[in-house]
Amino acid sequence: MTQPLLEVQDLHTVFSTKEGTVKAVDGVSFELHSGETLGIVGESGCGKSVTAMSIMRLQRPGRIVGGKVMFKGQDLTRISEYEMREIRGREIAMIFQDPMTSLNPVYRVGWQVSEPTRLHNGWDARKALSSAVNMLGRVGIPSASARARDYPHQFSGGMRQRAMIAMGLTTTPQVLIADEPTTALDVTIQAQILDLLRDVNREFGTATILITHNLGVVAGMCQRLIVMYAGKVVEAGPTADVFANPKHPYTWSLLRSIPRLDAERHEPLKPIEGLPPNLVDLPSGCAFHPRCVFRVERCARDVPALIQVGGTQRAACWVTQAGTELKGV
Amino acid sequence: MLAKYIARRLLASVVVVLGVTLITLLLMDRTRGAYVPGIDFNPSLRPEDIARLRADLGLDRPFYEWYLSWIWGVLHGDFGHSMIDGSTVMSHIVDRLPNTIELTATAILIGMVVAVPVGVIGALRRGSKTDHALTVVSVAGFAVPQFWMGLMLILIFSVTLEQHGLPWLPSSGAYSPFNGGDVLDRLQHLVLPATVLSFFYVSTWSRFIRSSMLEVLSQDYIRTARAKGMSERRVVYLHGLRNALIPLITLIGLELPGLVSGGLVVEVVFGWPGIGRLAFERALQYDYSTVMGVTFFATLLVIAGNLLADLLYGVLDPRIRYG
Amino acid sequence: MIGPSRVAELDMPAAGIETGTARPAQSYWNESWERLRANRIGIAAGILILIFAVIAVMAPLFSLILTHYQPQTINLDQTFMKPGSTHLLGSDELGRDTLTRLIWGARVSLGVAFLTVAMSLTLGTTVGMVAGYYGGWIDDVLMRLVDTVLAIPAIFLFILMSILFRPNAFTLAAIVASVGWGSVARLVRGEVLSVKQRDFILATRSIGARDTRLMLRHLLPNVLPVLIVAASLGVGQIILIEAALDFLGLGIQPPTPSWGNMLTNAQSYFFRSGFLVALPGIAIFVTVLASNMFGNAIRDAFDPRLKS
Amino acid sequence: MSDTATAKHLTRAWTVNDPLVSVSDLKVWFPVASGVLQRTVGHVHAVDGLDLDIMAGETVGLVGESGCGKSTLGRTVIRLIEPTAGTIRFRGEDISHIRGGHLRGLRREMAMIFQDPYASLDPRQTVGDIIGEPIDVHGLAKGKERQERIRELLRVVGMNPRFADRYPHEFSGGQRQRIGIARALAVEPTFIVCDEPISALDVSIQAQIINLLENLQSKFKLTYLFIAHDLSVVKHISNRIAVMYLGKIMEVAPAAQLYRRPRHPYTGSLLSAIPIPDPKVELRRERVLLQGDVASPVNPPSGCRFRTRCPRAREHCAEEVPPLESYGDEHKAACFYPLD
Repeated sequence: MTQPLLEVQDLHTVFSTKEGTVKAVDGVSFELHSGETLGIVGESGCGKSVTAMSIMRLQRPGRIVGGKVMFKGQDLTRISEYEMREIRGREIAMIFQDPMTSLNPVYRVGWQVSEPTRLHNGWDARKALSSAVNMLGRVGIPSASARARDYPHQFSGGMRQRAMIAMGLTTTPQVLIADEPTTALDVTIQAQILDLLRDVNREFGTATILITHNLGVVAGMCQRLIVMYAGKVVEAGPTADVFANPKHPYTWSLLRSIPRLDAERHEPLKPIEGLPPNLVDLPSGCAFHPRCVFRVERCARDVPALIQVGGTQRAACWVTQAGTELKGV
Repeated sequence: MLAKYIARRLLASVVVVLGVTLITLLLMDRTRGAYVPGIDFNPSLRPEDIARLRADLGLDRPFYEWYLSWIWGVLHGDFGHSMIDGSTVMSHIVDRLPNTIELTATAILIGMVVAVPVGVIGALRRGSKTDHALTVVSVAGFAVPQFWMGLMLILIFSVTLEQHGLPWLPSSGAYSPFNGGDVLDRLQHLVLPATVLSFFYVSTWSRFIRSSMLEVLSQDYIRTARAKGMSERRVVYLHGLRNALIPLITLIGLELPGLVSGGLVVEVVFGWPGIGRLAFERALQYDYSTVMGVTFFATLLVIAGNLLADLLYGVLDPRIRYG
Repeated sequence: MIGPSRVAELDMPAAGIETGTARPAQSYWNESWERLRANRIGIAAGILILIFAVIAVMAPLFSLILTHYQPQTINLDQTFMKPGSTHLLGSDELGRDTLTRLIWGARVSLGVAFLTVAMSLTLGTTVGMVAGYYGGWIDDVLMRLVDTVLAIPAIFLFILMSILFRPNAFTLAAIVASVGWGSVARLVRGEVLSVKQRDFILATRSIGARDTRLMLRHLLPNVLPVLIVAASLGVGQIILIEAALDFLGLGIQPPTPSWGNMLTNAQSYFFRSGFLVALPGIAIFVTVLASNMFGNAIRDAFDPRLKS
Repeated sequence: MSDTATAKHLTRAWTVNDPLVSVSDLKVWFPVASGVLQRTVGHVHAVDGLDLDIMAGETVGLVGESGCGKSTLGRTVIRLIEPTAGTIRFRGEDISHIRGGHLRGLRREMAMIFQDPYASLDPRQTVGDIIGEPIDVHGLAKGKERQERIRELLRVVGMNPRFADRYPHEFSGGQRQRIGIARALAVEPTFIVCDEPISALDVSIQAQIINLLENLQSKFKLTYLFIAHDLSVVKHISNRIAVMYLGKIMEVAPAAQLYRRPRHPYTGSLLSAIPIPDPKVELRRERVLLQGDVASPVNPPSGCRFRTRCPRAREHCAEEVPPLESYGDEHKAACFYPLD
């Protein structure tokens, strides 16, 4: 395989709280290849957003305490703040969950969308604006030159998210990080935005990291995915294989717990019992073991590493690493 | 529609103006008893003269009649004559108002120029020694009685300096600065009272900007700005400050009524010939018409201040629409 | 005021229920209290206010056993004394003991402040809550009234009312409160409007609760933190207002001592005795400072998000 | 929890075969004020001429995008919002405008579960007080009996009874939602409006709550109006589903049939927009992408409200409002050019 575009190696990010240190990202590693869409899946508080913010070094007040983020031969965790600013918005762009609050309410949309090129490419206001208008049109905003003069509150939620995407694309970045880009939107608008992200990936060849809690979104968008739980990657692999044959009990249980639109008969759901762990006070061993139906004695004692299980996947689970198949209980 | 919005606000204001003037008149009417304004200056008046005076001033009529005729006058631009010295109320107000505006505008200006950077620095260096020091100063600023601070400044900068033969600042005597005295003289008189007034504004506003700035810096669009690769300076001043300053507008708009009430103590301490002092002195003498005139203008100021603040808000914050 | 009793009520475990073993029940009030306790400056300010209040209440006792003077005892042989063994903090132009007068002045100044705050809060909370809860024309009428009260240049009202009532501590408090309730009403209304939006109000309505229950059991406790902060900051403000009124000759009339009129009176003797000017000024400054700092500390404790 | 047959003054000539809740031609309009005198210049047509029957013991799912009026409908049905026009019947009795004690009596029959488990519990009350409040309001129990009831309710929703003296903020979203459900059950209702009860919860918790709601339904013979924007959840839990768009019902059908054979183009595109957690299915699906955004509920489009985004719209759609037409077997859709 070719050299990955972005490589996260054993990343650790912590937050200091009154109750103690929270290891929000606890040894996360993954690779992103050019042109691909990688999904990061997990529930709220699993560390998926902090991982993304750490790549951009915007994780404040959290601190990166270990690991590397290799991008084009340099480690993003070591370069100066000035060098990092040159990467943000230029080489790696980011869009956020809530398009309602992610745009500055007091500046016109066109001005905000043209800001990255003015800043990074040194374009004058006119050139930057005309390129911004062009980009707004390409992401599907009708009569873009007129809408560029609007303020964000005059846009609907879907339109704002399109504007955010346009803002990210004006500098033709190599990586786009989309942090729950459709969570705040209605399903029909979500479908539009996902469609747009697919087009962006195809047209611009932008490698995308798609962070979401929605397994359906990942299934339709990503070639590969990683599943996170309590700050760690518990499973990683090609999307098709992970869905067809999950190698971590968390992934396995999650897939069985959500109702499917195409289910033929009404069967009771099989929920994951218990609660997501308290990050200040994690269970010993595998953090998922108290909720795991497959747990063995060792799970409470030792933390499993993320290693190859089966042909294409990696999983951090003592049970599957020992060769046991995950089957209905 | 902006015009409609203003019209609606003004309509609501009419009720407020009527309410305020009526309450003021009622209070004066209750307190006055049988006292006839101006009587102190003429001990030789005979009872029939007093009766004539009462009739002249309209004091023999019940208060509502007096009020209605006063309203009638105001609608025709006539605020009547002072009951003490007979000159028109308007001439008093025209005489005093510019002085008050000169003092307050200076204080507000100084207040803003100092408070904004102080507040921003406090927010950016939150928890640092600088922040703590600024906090202590501004919290102390709330706690000093204005008149006491005025007296202390006079003691130090006028009295003591003069005693030691050093250049000193005048403590009072700024009479009619628009006619007598040159610009330099006027500025000299302005320094002490403006300092006292602006000290209070700086204390209030810097705290306000600090917390408003902290709030803004935690917003999602600040994160967006950082993700675009902007320098921290650009993030703070271009994307943060404008949003943080918007709420300050309301606060300053609310300060306009301070022209009369808030500045009064300072005007008295420094013998500043402002409108607050005029109202204070005339209220003590039951000069109905002058007090009513000043009340009227003061209330208009309150209303104008609030309206202006809301309109400015709309200019600065595109989300606000008037309808 | 209302605070402590509510806290006690909420802290008590409901009868007949076993308490959890995992960790003790942490109420909102408990947590706020913990945060407040951690703020040493805030606690010190609170204790200082408490000490002043105790001194004010016990003024007669103090003048008997500590200073051995009455506040209005004139002794023309001992005018303008420096602080010393005869007069611990000196004496004024009529030979009255400064410390005694400061202690009795605390009674007036703090008394007026607490009384005013209590009155403004009671009236303002009622009006604000009714206006915010019912909305519609009731809100329109009440808020127009509040606008009017707030638009009156307060100083006229004070002037006219002090002439009308010849103020003692009680009437002075009533006069200041007659303006002060307006801003409390606005504050409470704004708070009620925002709490009203929250689903638990709808949930309470959905089970058939009456308006009074909603207001007293749900809105009031949720507005209370704001009120406590307003009360604490209000004490400081009102001490300043009262001092300013005394300075203008509209407040507490001599010979009854208040910090404000002591300060005003001392102006004339500026150069003969600096202590006479400094002491009441310091008393006012320290009390207002403490009240503001305590207010800020309470705000931080209740709303950690806004913590400074 | 067994004696559901306590004083019910509401029963008249109603039989179990009639709908428990029946809504006909319901309108809920909110005024939009403007101008110098704040005159009403228009209305938000949140619910605009809507008919819906809910049979005892069934779950009717209500889906639609944000702003379509589904929450307003739910709140109006249990009389938390005053209807502008139309009637709401409960057990055959017109409850559209009842007040006072009569309305309070009704509050024992109906309850609501809210979306946001953080906002729907008073942070200043203990869990016991929250669950006990309906009991106090209706004077259902006092003292020891009241405490026993609270503990029983906590047990029923799968929580430790010892939690009664804790405060809401000590609990996670899923636990809070259980507390909200216990509060709803405290009046022993027959009908519960569930307003997006799981959309604020973590994925791994959602199934717990869905299963709990299903268990409670069979245990206490509850009737649900289940509001959600997630069609897969609605399809799982509902017997019948009603699809709303801009204040009107576009289609109503038994759950399985709605998925298998949607008639209304809106339903069709809604179904195709929902991602299915299976790459094999997801990558092969055909999508009907809707253009643009939902129109304004202040000035809804003439004729069919969906026509501005509808791929099948023709001239006729702008001229006349399509009525709900039957496609057999409780399946109705309001479209002139339905999918086949």
